[in-house]
Amino acid sequence: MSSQKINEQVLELKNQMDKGLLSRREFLRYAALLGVSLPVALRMVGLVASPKLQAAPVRRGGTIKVSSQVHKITHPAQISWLAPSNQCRHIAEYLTFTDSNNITHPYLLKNWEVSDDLKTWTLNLRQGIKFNNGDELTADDVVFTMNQWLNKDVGSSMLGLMSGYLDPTGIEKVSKYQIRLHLKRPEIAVPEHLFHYPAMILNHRTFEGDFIKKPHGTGPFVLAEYREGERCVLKARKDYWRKGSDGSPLPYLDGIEFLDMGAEMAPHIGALKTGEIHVIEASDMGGIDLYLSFKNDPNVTVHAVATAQTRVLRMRVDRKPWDDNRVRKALKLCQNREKILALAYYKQGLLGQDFHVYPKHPEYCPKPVPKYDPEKARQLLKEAGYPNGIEVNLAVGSDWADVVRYAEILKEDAAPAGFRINIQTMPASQYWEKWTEVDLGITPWTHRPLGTMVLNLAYVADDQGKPVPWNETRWVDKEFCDLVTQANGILNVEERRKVFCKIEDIMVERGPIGISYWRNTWLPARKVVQNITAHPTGYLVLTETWIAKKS
Amino acid sequence: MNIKNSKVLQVENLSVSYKTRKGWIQAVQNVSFDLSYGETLGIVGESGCGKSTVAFAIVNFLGPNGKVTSGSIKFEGKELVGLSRRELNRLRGNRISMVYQDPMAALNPILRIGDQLMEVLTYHRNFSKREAYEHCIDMLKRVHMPDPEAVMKRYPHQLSGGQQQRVVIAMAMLNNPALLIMDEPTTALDVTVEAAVLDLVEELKSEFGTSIIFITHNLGVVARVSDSICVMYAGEIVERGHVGQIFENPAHPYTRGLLRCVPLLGTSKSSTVLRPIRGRVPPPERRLPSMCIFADRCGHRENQCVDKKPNLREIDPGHEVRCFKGERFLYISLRDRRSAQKVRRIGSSTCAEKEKPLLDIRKLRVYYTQKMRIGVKHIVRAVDNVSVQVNPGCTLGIVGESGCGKSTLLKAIIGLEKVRDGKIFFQDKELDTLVVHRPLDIIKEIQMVFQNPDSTLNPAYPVGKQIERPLKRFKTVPRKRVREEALRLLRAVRLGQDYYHRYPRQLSGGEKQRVGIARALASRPSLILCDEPVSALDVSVQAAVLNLLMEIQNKFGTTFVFIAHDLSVVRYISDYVAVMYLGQIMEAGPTQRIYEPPYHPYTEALLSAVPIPDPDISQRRIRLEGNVPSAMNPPSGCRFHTRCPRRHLLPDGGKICQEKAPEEHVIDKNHTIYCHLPIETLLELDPVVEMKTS
Amino acid sequence: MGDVSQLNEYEYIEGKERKSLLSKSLRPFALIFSSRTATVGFAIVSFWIIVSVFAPFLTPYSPTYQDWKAPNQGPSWNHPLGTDELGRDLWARLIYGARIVLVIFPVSSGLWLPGGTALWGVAMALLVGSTLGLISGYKGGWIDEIVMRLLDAMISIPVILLYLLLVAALGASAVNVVIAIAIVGAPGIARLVRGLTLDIKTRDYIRAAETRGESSLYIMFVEILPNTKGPIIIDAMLRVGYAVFAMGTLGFLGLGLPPPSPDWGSMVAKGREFILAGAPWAALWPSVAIASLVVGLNLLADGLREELTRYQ
Amino acid sequence: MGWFILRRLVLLLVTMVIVSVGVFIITEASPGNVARNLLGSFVTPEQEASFLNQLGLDEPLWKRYLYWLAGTDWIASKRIGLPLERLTTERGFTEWWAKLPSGDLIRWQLKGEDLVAVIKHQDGRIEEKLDNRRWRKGGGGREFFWGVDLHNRAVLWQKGLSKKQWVYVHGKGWVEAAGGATDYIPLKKGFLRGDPGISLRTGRPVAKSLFVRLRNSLVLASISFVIVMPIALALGIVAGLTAERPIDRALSIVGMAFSVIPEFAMGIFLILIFALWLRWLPGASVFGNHAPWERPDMLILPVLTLSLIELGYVLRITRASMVEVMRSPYIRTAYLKGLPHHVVVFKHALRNALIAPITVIMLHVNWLLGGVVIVEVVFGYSGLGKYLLDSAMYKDINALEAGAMIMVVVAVGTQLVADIAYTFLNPRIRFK
Repeated sequence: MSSQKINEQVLELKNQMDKGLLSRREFLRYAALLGVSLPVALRMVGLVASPKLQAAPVRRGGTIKVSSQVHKITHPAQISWLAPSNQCRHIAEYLTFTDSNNITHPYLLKNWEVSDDLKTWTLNLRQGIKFNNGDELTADDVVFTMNQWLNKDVGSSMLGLMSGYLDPTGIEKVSKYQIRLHLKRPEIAVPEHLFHYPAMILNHRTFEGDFIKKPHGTGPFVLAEYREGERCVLKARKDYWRKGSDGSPLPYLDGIEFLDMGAEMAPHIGALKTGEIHVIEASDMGGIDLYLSFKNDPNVTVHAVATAQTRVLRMRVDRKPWDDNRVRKALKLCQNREKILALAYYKQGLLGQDFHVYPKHPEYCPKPVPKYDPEKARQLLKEAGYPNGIEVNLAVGSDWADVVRYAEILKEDAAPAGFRINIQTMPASQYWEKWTEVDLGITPWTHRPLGTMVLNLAYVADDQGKPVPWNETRWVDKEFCDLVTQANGILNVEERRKVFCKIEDIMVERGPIGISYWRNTWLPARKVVQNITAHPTGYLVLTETWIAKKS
Repeated sequence: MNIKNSKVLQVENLSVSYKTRKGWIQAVQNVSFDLSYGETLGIVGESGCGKSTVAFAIVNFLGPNGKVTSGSIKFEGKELVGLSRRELNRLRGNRISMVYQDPMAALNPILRIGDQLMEVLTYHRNFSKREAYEHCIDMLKRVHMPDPEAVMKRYPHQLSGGQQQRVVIAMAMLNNPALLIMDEPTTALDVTVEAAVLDLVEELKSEFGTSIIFITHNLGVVARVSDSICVMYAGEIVERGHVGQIFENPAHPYTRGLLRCVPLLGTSKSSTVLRPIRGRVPPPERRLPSMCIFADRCGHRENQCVDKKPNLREIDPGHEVRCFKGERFLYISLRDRRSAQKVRRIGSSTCAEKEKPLLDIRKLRVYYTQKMRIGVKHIVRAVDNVSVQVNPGCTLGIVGESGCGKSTLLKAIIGLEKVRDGKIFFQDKELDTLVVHRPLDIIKEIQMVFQNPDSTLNPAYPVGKQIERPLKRFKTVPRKRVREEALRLLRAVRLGQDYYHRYPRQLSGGEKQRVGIARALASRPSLILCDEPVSALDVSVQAAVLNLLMEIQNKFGTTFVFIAHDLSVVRYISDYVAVMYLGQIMEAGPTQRIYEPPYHPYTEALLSAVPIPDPDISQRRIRLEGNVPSAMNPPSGCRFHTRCPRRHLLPDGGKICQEKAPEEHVIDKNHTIYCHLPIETLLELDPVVEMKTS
Repeated sequence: MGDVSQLNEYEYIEGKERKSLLSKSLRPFALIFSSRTATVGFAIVSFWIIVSVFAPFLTPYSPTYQDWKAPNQGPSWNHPLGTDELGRDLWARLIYGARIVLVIFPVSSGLWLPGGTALWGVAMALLVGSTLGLISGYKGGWIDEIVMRLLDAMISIPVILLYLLLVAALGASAVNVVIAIAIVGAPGIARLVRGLTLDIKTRDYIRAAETRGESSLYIMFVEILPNTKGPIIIDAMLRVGYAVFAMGTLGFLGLGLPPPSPDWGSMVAKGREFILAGAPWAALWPSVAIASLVVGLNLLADGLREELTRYQ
Repeated sequence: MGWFILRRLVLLLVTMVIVSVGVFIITEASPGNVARNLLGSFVTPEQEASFLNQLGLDEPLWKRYLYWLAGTDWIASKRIGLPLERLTTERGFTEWWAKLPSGDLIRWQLKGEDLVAVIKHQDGRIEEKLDNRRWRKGGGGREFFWGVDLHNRAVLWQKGLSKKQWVYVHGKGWVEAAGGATDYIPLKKGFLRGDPGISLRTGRPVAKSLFVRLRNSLVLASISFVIVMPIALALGIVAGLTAERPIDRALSIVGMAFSVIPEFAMGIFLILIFALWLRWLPGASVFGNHAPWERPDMLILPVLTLSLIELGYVLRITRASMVEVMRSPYIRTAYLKGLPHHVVVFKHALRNALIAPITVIMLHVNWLLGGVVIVEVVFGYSGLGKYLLDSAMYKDINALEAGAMIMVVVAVGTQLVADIAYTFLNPRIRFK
């Protein structure tokens, strides 16, 4: 790709970096986004691509045991929980790969190019990659898989992500190894979307809707046994296309055993402590107890990672009393953020500022953390017509222990301001039924690498002006929507940050949500497990993992 | 040491006390008596007088909270109090054995009879299994047990009451004990079965020469069985002596009181009156050591009785009494006393021959269905073709052994049992529905008094409330005068005002029955059905209740239907008597006619089985063979034919009895007998009960 | 009539003095204190009741005050039992928690009824259970058959599942917990009362009532029910113990009383997260509290039963 | 005896019906639906509607109960006009086919406008050919056809409908078609014929996973039963014999103390003590693919938790029964027969004293099996209890019903065994 014309946008990025407007890390991220391969981008930054430093010699063999919930899987595109994706990603793979510091690399793709107006994306497939049933990976597979994403009957969450800018007709198979996407509107985050957890590439020749029946994928492992609610066993594949550091093909492990030990954490912790399992994959259910139980355990390392996962205190603006912005601001002022982070999550995260933009997002525009001010809140309530306070119900899912603690702290701190909060706990499965209906609730949102992604999902209206399906607060703010669509098309980080500054101000001023903290997540693993990292979105990648010695 | 002439058992001022919630209570104090070989000592006394405690003290089985506080028990010269468990075990079941009141409970329900019998032998005399088996079979034959081999394999619940008692006796006699203690062995049995068991006891006594302590509250039984008698009252022996001395010239007021309040077979309500002992037994915690225990109930009390406690002194060779004035009573023989008395009749009897009976039962049939298993239904013919009338103001006594259907008849009259066939007329109105569907004014007219004093009153409500309930329900008095009427009723049954607030648990048996009667009187019924109201009471209290019933009859003209299994009580209170057997009436008629020939053979057998507390009366012995057949498949023809001792008087051995049910032979208008035997032959039989011509 | 009344006159049985109302009301306590086990049990139960009633005087902290500088602390001078995961004083939460279990039934935020949630649950169970037991015991026949089948059906489903389905259907609130406890408790009590009724039905005072043509409702509720009081009360005590247990299990499943109510079950449920992380206090003390209360109730019940049967 | 058992079996059936209807109604009444649980929280309303339709969950309640009970294949074959047959492939997956008069098996697929039939000949050969002649005329120019699709469902395909929709045809790409599947009936034999249906949560037939879970629970329950019952009975007898003496007091207190600690607290504390501090035992019961008995060390803690709770209860019942028997008249007779203490206790008292507890213990087998939900959750032990809890939380009706039925069978079964044991032990009832 080195000889290929470097997109002048990249040059633009380079001089912003030179002017100190762009950190070196962000430049690398954007260059990669624009198709510049890592070694080239590193050279532009004046760094030499450091060779993969290898500590101890790699030891092959052994089966790693991971505690993870084994759900029902039929169509990979329909996967809605992280755990199944962490199991299947070792069988089928994705076109791209976003690493833990949010840099997206080509994976099944060799590389991709994007037009200046960010509306035409050309994806070039790596050649010679074989499915585990011998078929060769071709453009047909990519086209077939993309169409599955957009098929309403399949009902994949990719539909919600991409239908805004891509129609089935926009997918064009150029040649055996090249696909071109014609977007309806400019979109910067296409490579990130291609790594969204349901986006595994399927074998168009054999796939008939049930991945377990025909588990054909290009991944390093093959499905040996799959029993929902009990276990999922993967065996290593001999002819995987990527090579290990010792020259022979990956993976280093002989196999992976995923064991479903239920939602209660005690057995997981117990099992890891006594070595029954090597890793706890707690993507959907891990809490603070993982961190506290293992932080000073001699033979377990807690791989921590800061993420954009957060607990959104959301108010339905179309319901009394939250339609009055003064009431909303009053409640936001009742958040004693240090206390909430300290007690709900034992300081394991970053303080939030009531707008859904993660401080580590590139386009984050730094803002001060609002102070806890019950007096002003009481004053606002009086103005809004509630002189002696107001009684409200707060719906909360009891499975997320930190959310319940967040609610109890808020209830205690909002009382002086005049809020009488009744906390209504219910099992998580019931919360997910009414998370878009309740007036006031605390909804757990998962990590997304780009700031714009979550704003498009939850805070804008569709073209008829109706709130998008996941806009749980029904908050439609004309100025805000325009800014977001504008930001979607701005590649230049600096411009986008200016737009985001305005976006953040609007959210703080009239937004329907309060965010107290962004939470870290953990991937506890035995010390013997080498070469494993925690991923902000909770993905588990064991392709290059190996076990030092008998644990 | 020749043990033959010395005493088998010497008890020297034995005292026993029990630990209760309120601390230690003296149940028995300084009891002394002795027993020689082959002698039978009868211990008689009312419930709670400590007779069983003495028995259990001998075998040292007083339970966790009972203890012998003083005195000594020497058995064959060896002191039993304080004996080690091992030596005690060697004696129990071997040299001393015991028979209990309720044989069914005394046998282990889950072990076969054979095992329970043989273990006594295998343990005490380490017999081999075969030897023990032979010995048991032999002993069962001795106690006249039919088909002993089969009985060995059966379980206790598969035997009848009489058979169970025979097994217990056999078990006791297996090791030929020197002393046999029998604690009310026949109380729970029917009178004919009781008679058979008492015969067996006599037989064994003569055959084995075992000395027996026979404990009972029934004066008739003790008179018949014992050589010498101890009379106990409130934990003390008040009189001791030879059976003739006690019955001819009782020296202690309590003994005399007891004898006077027991209805004799020959007495009817018109000839004599029962003299109840007033007051009630003082509870253990109120027995003052310094005065005569019987003082507050004694009609001949003097100061000395209250100042100091009389002790047992010998006023006649072998006749001791615990009373200062013992000698004086000695020579006033009871019988002359009774006959010399002016006959005090309980007023003119309200019973007169009236043309229209108050209650008229015609060919009544009441059947139960008993579900053994699903689909298989057995019909129990409890009452089968019974016809009987009751005239207003009279008392109809119905007598018969358990299972003869007398209770079912009552239930049919009052409407608790569905009638299968036949009619019941009451005040000329037909009662064809269950009580729930009867009009209130009919229900008002018939009330019932029940047998068991402990369950006749609802323990959750005070006495007053329970009497007021019928008053309110039947509105016999306006609402505001209900309490006043309740107090009047209490007075009518001889209970003080303050019983109004008492709870049933604070009342004695007799008092509870009185409240039951008051409750029945509340609606001023014209007919009261009494289901064995006195059989569960002590003798002294029994007399008071019977007098009360008669007093009510005289005062209010109430008609009674009185059922009981005790012939002397029925004789005393009834104007008419009906004898029932297996759901049918064998004989009915005026009281006097029933108790003298011509008898129906069954009536004759019943009369001969009744134990009479008067040694001077001679009683002919007629015993029925076999067991009472089951009401599910009653015998064909005359139901009594399987056990009738008189069948041989008929030509061809009474075949007719087997085929045809007997018709009704009416003797002078209102005395009927259902028997194939011609009346003439029945007339020739001499009476069962006669005064011994001195 | 002359001589008859004279004859019986001296038979006139004088009554004894009347028991005062006070001594009648003290009878149950006399029963308790006469048995050692019952006294110990009574002491434990009354300890929790007294402590919860006088809670404000026993601890300076409110059950919901969060001292966020000191979460998950062990027992220390100013926090005798330590603090829970939100830095709240465990001793305060325990005694206020006892209130919810034994003394106050929080129907809704405004309305508080006397008598704790567990007591109300058991009271409802008693109401439903004894009525069912009485009817099926006294009436018998097909009614009895149907009721028994229903009871069998309810008993065959594991208790936990029944709780779960009920509270999941009704939602987690104090009222629903009471309803759940009542529905799960009713079969046991119904069986007990049915057994007692079958026995009492044979008594003569019932025959007496029937001979007065009393209605079956009267017989059931006026004549039979008061006589089942003893065994029912003893069984009820055990059931209160199990109800406390059940509230704990519901809390464990996330269906307990809504936070921040300091109900013991939810305390254990929330505290369990930190046991393996080295802070067992938040879960330890409520478990000990539940255990002690249930032990107290069991001892009280056993003592009373022993007392009643020994001197039968 | 036969009548007795027959009567109990009839009662079993009645109770099962009651419970099955009860579970259906309660699950229906509680909020939340399976679609959300399965498809995840961020599902769109139309997706939810089509999903429910595909699983036949949008039918009225009574119909769903009928389908659960009696199955749906008889209705479907009436509509299709051909008998249906169920095969299980070598990899254990079930497949439904329609049976042609010729004996071959046939299934259909709608590709755009035309009907493609997949025929499996008796010799195993699979042929795929167009089969458009099967379309039947419906009103208003519409054509419809009832057939079996590849996903074990009877499907009503319709052509010429007013609304057009994009359908992706393999090889041809997107094509707009005016038709498609409008009604689904998932095929199953129904509970009565041994097929409790597909678990909505795991997508696999309920019977298979239920059997494994039942086996695990049976292992846990039986080991606890075998360990705790004899000990509890023995201690109960000892406590009964030494009534009111120190030993009795101690045993009662100890027994009670264990049975009152909430299971979840007990479980977790045991993990804390044995797994973490002392490190003697594994912290959880993770069996992987081998059966529980292959990893005994993992069974110790759950069995211990279970037994301690059981111990207290059974001990108390046995003690009460023993005290009552020792006070009975026939024991007095035995003593007064001079028999030594041990003969009285073992030959006379013991058998009588065990009658009552035995019946109660049998009732507890049911509790042991299902009631130990909490123990299984705390130890991650995949037994029947946890399975029921998860299905209830998840509202997976097929799994819940099948589990509930097993519980009823076990409950009434153990009651029957208890009654038989009672009559066997108590001759008073055996020989009427």
